[in-house]
Amino acid sequence: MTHLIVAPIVLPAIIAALSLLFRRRRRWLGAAIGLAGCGALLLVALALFARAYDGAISVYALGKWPAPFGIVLVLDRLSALMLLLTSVLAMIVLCHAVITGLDRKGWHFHPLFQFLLVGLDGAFLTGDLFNLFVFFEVLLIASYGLMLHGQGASRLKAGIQYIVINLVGSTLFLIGIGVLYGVTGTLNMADMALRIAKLTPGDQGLAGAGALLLTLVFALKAALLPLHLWLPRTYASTAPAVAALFAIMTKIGVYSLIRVTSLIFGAGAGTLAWLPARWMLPASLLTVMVGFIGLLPARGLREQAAFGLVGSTGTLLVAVSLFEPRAMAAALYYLPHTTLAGALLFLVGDLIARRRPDYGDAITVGPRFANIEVISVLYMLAAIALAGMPPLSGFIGKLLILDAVEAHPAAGWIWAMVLGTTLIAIIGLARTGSTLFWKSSICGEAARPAPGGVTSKELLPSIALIILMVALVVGAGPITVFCDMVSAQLFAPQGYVEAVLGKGVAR
Amino acid sequence: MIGYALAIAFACVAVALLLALFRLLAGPTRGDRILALDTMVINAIALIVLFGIHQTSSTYFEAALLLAMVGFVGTVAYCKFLLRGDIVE
Amino acid sequence: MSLFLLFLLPFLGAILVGFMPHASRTTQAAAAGAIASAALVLLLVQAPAVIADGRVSARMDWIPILGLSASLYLDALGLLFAVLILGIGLLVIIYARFYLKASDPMGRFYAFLLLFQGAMLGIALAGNVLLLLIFWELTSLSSFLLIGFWRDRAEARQGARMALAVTGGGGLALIAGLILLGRIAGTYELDGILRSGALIQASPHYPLALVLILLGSFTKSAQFPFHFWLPHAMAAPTPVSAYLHSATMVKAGVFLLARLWPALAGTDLWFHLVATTGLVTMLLGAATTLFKHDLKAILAYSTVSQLGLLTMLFGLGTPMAAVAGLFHLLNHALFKAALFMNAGIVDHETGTRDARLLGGLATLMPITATLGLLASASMAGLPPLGGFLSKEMMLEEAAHTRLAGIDWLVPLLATIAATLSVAYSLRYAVHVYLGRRRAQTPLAPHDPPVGLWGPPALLVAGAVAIGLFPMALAGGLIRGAAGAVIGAAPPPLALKLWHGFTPSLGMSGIAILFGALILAGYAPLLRLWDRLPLPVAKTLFDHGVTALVETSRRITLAIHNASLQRYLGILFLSAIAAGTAGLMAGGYVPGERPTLPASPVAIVAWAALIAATFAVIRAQRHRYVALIFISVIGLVVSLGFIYLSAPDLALTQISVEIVTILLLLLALNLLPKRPLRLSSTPLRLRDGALGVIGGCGAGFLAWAVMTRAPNDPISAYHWTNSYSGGGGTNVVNVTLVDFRAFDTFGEIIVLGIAALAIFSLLQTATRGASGRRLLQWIPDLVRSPERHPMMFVVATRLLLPLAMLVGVYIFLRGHNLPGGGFIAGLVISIAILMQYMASGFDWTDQRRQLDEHAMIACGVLVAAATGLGALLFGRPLFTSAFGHLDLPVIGSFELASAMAFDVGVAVTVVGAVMLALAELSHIAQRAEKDARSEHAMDVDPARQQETPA
Amino acid sequence: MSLEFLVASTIGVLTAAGIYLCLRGRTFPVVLGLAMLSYAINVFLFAMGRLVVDRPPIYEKGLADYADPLPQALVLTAIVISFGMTALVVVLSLRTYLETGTDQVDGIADRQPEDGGA
Amino acid sequence: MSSVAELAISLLILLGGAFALIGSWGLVRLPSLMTRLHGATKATTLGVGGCLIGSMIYFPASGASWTAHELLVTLFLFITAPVSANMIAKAHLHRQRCRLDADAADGIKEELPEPSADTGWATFWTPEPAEKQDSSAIPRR
Amino acid sequence: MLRKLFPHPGLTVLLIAVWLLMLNSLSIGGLVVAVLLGTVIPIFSAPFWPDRPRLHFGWPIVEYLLVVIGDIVAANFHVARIILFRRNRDLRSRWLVIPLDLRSAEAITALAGTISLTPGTVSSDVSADGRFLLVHALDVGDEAAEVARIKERYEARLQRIFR
Repeated sequence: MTHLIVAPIVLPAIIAALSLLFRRRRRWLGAAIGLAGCGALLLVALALFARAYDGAISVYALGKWPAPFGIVLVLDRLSALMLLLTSVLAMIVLCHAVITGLDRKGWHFHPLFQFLLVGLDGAFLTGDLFNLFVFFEVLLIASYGLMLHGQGASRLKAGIQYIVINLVGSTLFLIGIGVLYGVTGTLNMADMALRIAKLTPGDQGLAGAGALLLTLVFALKAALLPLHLWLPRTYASTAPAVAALFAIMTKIGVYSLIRVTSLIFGAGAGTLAWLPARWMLPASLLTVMVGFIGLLPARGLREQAAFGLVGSTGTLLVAVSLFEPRAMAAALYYLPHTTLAGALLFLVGDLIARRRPDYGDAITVGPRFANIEVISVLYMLAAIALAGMPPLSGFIGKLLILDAVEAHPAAGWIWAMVLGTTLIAIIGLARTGSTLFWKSSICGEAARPAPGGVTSKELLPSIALIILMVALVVGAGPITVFCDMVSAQLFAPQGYVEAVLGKGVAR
Repeated sequence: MIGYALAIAFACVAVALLLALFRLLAGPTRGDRILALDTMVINAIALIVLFGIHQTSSTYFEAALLLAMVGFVGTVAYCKFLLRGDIVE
Repeated sequence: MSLFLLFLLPFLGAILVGFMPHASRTTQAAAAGAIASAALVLLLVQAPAVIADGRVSARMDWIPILGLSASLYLDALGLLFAVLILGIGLLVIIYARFYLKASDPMGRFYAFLLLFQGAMLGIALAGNVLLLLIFWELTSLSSFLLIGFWRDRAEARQGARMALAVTGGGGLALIAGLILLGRIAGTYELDGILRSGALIQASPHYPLALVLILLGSFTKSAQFPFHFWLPHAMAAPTPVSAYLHSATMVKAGVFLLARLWPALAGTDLWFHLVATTGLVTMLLGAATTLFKHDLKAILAYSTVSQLGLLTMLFGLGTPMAAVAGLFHLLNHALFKAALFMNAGIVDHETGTRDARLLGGLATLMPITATLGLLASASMAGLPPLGGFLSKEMMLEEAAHTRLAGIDWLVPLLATIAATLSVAYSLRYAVHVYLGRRRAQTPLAPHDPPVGLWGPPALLVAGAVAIGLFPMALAGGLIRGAAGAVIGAAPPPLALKLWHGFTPSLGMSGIAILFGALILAGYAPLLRLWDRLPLPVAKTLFDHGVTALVETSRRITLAIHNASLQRYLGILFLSAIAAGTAGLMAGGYVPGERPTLPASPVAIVAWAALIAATFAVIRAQRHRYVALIFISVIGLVVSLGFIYLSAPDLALTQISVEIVTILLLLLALNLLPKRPLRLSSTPLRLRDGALGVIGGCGAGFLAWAVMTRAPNDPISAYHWTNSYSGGGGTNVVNVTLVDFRAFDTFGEIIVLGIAALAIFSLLQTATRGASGRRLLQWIPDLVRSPERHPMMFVVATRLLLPLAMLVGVYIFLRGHNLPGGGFIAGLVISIAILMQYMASGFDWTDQRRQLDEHAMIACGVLVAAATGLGALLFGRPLFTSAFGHLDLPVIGSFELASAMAFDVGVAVTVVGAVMLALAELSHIAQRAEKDARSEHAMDVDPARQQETPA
Repeated sequence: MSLEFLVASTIGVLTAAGIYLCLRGRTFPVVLGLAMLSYAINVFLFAMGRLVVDRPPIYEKGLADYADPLPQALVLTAIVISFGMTALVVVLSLRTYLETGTDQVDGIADRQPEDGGA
Repeated sequence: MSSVAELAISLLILLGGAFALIGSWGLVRLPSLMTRLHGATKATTLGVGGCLIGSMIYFPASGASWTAHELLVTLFLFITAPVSANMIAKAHLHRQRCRLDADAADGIKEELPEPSADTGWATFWTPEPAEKQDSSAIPRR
Repeated sequence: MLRKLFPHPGLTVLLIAVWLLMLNSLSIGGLVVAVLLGTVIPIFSAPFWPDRPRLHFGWPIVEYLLVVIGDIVAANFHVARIILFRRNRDLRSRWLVIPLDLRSAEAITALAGTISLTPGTVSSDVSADGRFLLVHALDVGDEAAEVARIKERYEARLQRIFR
């Protein structure tokens, strides 16, 4: 089944169109179509993961046009990993949205959701720079739609910022692509990697400018300081289930940074080698700090989760920015963790907010609410995960990162920042938990339940996330081995290039 | 001969474009600006036609055709806005 | 394997107990107790092997890449510690059953307790320092839950958070320290690290690693200046205090010192850091203890002091001191746990813990008093109890230790500390149990049931027994443990009451004497103490946290000021910086491609564009006028595309332009048309400067690329294969629908999503605040009464079919000549939009036979199906096929699958554009105050005839 | 003056105007600024195929001189995408104005109520 | 190409260019919007018309295939241009009547003739005065 | 049935003609497509054009077109002279009110269009009852004569076409 590679893109697109067509039918039909689509996508992602696992790089030339001329989809370990992560998260978040009835709060939740998956999967799979742009736009505009889902004044105001900033980002993306095409004459990333290496000195500066502009755009998506400014407010105003899905959105920036830097501007790029990496380390260290510092005074759970997401993505970027195999492997282990942890915090925040409609997700003392015991456990686990404490996978991830950067000249800074911010996160999250669960338990009266009513079924998606994180811990051995293999594949881009362009072209 | 004629015609249309630009910027009324824009569109159509002759190529006529249609819609929309505020009601 | 079982048992128990919230209290206690006993039995089963072989270990790979393995390592030190953890844990479980009130959720308590027990056991058993870290932090987390167990008490919540912050924070330092240590040693396995002490101490990273590890250890063991969390953790239920602060959590730091002793101890740095800290803590804790009145506070500060003692002993670095430390660790666990339980009984039965209110309880609670007196005697170091033995050893070690070049300093300070400890121990005994009753206690005191006094009685019995038969009871264990700590054969060990007349005996005597004297003169001393301006650690800590939060808030608000302008400004600045940095990194050489001459017409058009751009900026507050200028820019850009050989682009630009203008006009109707000026002149200058720099950058990049020769672009392939491979001569279109059809697929999805998002945005616009605002909306223009001018309506009626024809034509020729699905879709949309504009929304809407949602869906489906069609033939997605079809009579047709794809594009475009614009104009209707018109034309002569005015 | 200079300066001026307008404090100029930026970027991307006069990329056998079709295709995609985005921003800014009664995006309008709640 | 055809083409082109120029010149120098409208109409009709006819002759004359697209452009322009002019005039009438533009001209306020006693111009006057209606009752589509 | 299939026969003919003009060639295939489009498009657009005008095809239309084209050319030169050589203050621009005999919107639009296409006159508005046309003239000496000329030259002919 060579054609399976296109399934993660085409399948959600068809599902989206179908749920659009059947929008007037019964309510459950839309949800059923969406869930079935997600389930199928999960299976596809698993199959692709299995295929990529042994290191083979599958290349799919769309339209049968040979590699640098047409668009190719490339499935390597990294993309398979990201696909799997996306599908899993999408499945869980969609379940949460359906159970809590979020999909009925506005129009077109299911088509937008599926279209977002189209964009995400496309971005992870494509081997063409401009195609990457297109899928970025698909996922962005779908995210705009989802972000505004349900609406409300603050969401609208934050939406304007989010959209305008990302639009400018897209503009910069195009400038970067344009310059790179103008200089190298190609759009295929593998081909570009070859051509960058052979550029004349006069062209290198331009290619460098293009490279850094691309980096900037990816950094914007990954919320790297100082380009993270849009994220807290956006995520804090988004419906929590949507924000949970958005946890993967920062990762798409990270993915692109990894992909483009390691493939195109990697060791083979002559004077431009690792150019994007040079600025990333200080920026990501600051991101970690600003993210976790912002978590401390946050007024709402979503705001706190958003800042936490910035911080933990920063931690991830710290490891990525070294562009060193061991650190990259550590980052790749941490990546699914931070995605799941961020999503979990948003979902738990939603559970809390739904149970005390008069207080919402504000971090204030409120009355007791239904399932407070279980939710407090969930919150504690989410907090532990986000802060990177044992026994959940964040701790292992942090250990891996700390261990991997030990030899780096900036190790001291990294350690100080990563560990120091962990403390801040612990303090901040403990304050929140104490306010929400301990103080609140004093209040005599029980909370007025949410208008739609709440069920304990709602807890299942969050529990699923926790189980996944536990699985990350228990299976850490094989998973880290796999991450190491992913990292090895990334740092040997010849394999990628040869898979795309044929044997013998690379060096 | 045609070459000279074309050159002169190009110059004429170009100057016409500039004159319309003047009216566009100077106004004074909004109607004037709309009129100037409309005239510029017409001049642009003329330019396209002349360019087509110049290059002996009929590739560009659709652009003229489209411009004729679209320029009209634009002008009307601007006027409708002045008249009613709402261009679709 | 049984080691793993042992280590997992408490966790399993925690889960078990956690899942039986509805069971009776006794059942829950029994379950917890059974778990703890089972673990204890499992542990003791291992004991002979440990004593015999020195260790028992088990190992399972976990994360080989990291060097983190699930390796368990039970030696005598671990055994000693584990016995304390499990043994005292069992007693605490029993005690708690009787101590906790019926309203306290017992199941939760036991779950937390077992969780904590598991974590502690993990520390004791961990054979890999990374594994140890995991349990280390777990103890912080589970103790957080235990301390905050009475969640409705503010001091419990604060105490829990403080403990978590301090111990968890120290744990973070420990992470760094242990990783460093492991990297120096080359392994994270404990035995590997312990074997490479010389290597470690020679490493340049040793001091840093040591400091970090000590930070972890000191915070956990409440050493000065991190000691303050411990007294506040007393807000926990007393069983918790008995467990956490006698045997377990606080001992973890000391345990770590002992555990890493072979690797770290013995250097000057170690000595100075550890011994000094221990000494200071011992003194300070003891002094503070003396003047506390809350029984639990007395015990807490005494714990601090005793921990200082332990720390100092391990800091001395001599094997004998280590032995003394281990012995005292055992003794302290016994008497301190007993004392906590004892204090709990007093609290439970009298209702108060204030030493100033109590007194003379000996007669009322004889059993409790006996236990309390014996345990405090052990704490005071009175013979013949265990405490005496270990204190003797401590004084002996102190007696020959030099600090800062002064021989008498350590002995003196140690004696003072011992004196103070005698004093506070006696105070506890005397002021509570002896003398006369000082006040009426809330409850009438009497001895508790056996469930409460049984556990401390066992502990006290242990303390007495060890004092009497030290070698028999503890000798083997201590010797084994000492061997494990030192990593070599321990010094000959003689635990006995009578050593002869040694300096330590003298010091001990002095301590007892002066201790009694201090107690006698307690009242004046207390007054003196109260007058000392001592900093209160809690206030400092609270101030610190408040300041941290406040600073964070300031920083966060200062950075995230919700101003789009700032966010964008930073983005633009970063982009400029990135571009510049990239250029600098690679260097720039001017290109040599010959430039094209600019014709006068081009210059005129250019001038028009520039003028219009400036006009837009000038007119930005006159929004309507600015729109007209924007149109000029669009016009010139389209002309430029035509001139520069891009007819497809020109067509697209022209048609997109008009739709955008319509959209903006529709929106502008409801937006303020002439807003106030917001930004000041300096701001505008700044933004202008940013704009100019950015513009120069973009212009320069464009110039630089345009003036250099293309680098063998891949489009040459597209050119040569367009007709032969793609079946069309318009290479741009073939690229769009064939070479890069996938891009186009994404592009129509973008358009479709945009329309859907717009639709769902506007669907709710008529509700809520927005709906009210629409209802109150007053047009800010004076409006003409005529809505549908006759000439316009008639013209559009004729234009609609014509424009649609043009649309079809542009669509069909797209493959070979400029045109294509997108432009066709736009043209058709414009044609229909013209109807909307001319004849009004309602009139047109009734006659329109489109379902835009379905169109978008179908468009995407058609495009996808075209792509998938190729799969049926075993070709990759979006592989196109084309052929010439000869039909009789009609002639030859070219059919390409790409055209079907283009149909999908066109359908989506029409659907998306119509959905967005129709919905937007529908919103404006809400604001309309006039009656809606059913007629297509306001002036219709035909109508006038029928109904003469 | 060369054609390249005209195009480059056009890009520069449009970009500058776009940046300036984007930095205004209300939604409408921001939308205009985005429109300007998208003009600039379209021309920019197009210019990356170098400038060629009157050689539209319509295939004729043997013709070796043609405008690079690929950037044109890219620009087409970019135009469509930026159209969709612009439409969304326009509607969103209108919708926000209707909901909140202000079209300011400088953050001043939202800061006041939040300070009290802190 | 025959010289006659060449001459005709050149003349037509020149004519077109000249009229486009004259129209725009009128746009600049005529005193008021209504008079300027006349100038603009000229550019439409004969300016573009001349070029189009020139082009229509040129292509067959120069050996290229005959195209009729010029005719279509003309058709479109002839349909649309009067409507554009009409709408501009209406907008102008409206704004002048309501004194919305700064410098009033064309005597629209004072000198505009009225059609008859029982009716007015559509831009200002409507036969059925629109009564207020509860606009919240808009039916959904 | 036939009415449903060809709601606007005139339109169908026009579309077929336009299609063939666009194709630039006369082939059977093209003709088939033209007829197809000429049928389908009016069916779609028919709802938007409810009352179709009854037109008389034949000589009157041709004659009308010729007259108009002639007038356009002549008027162009006339107006060009005014623009180039007449001083602004000598302009005799004024408003004309043309009472209408035509009674269909399409016919009035055609008349108004013709008036606008011939330079020198711009039809600006109709009266609310559709019986008068407001025309602005650039340079007219005698209002009544001009009105009469328009009525006679254009309106009369149009009345013959739209019956």
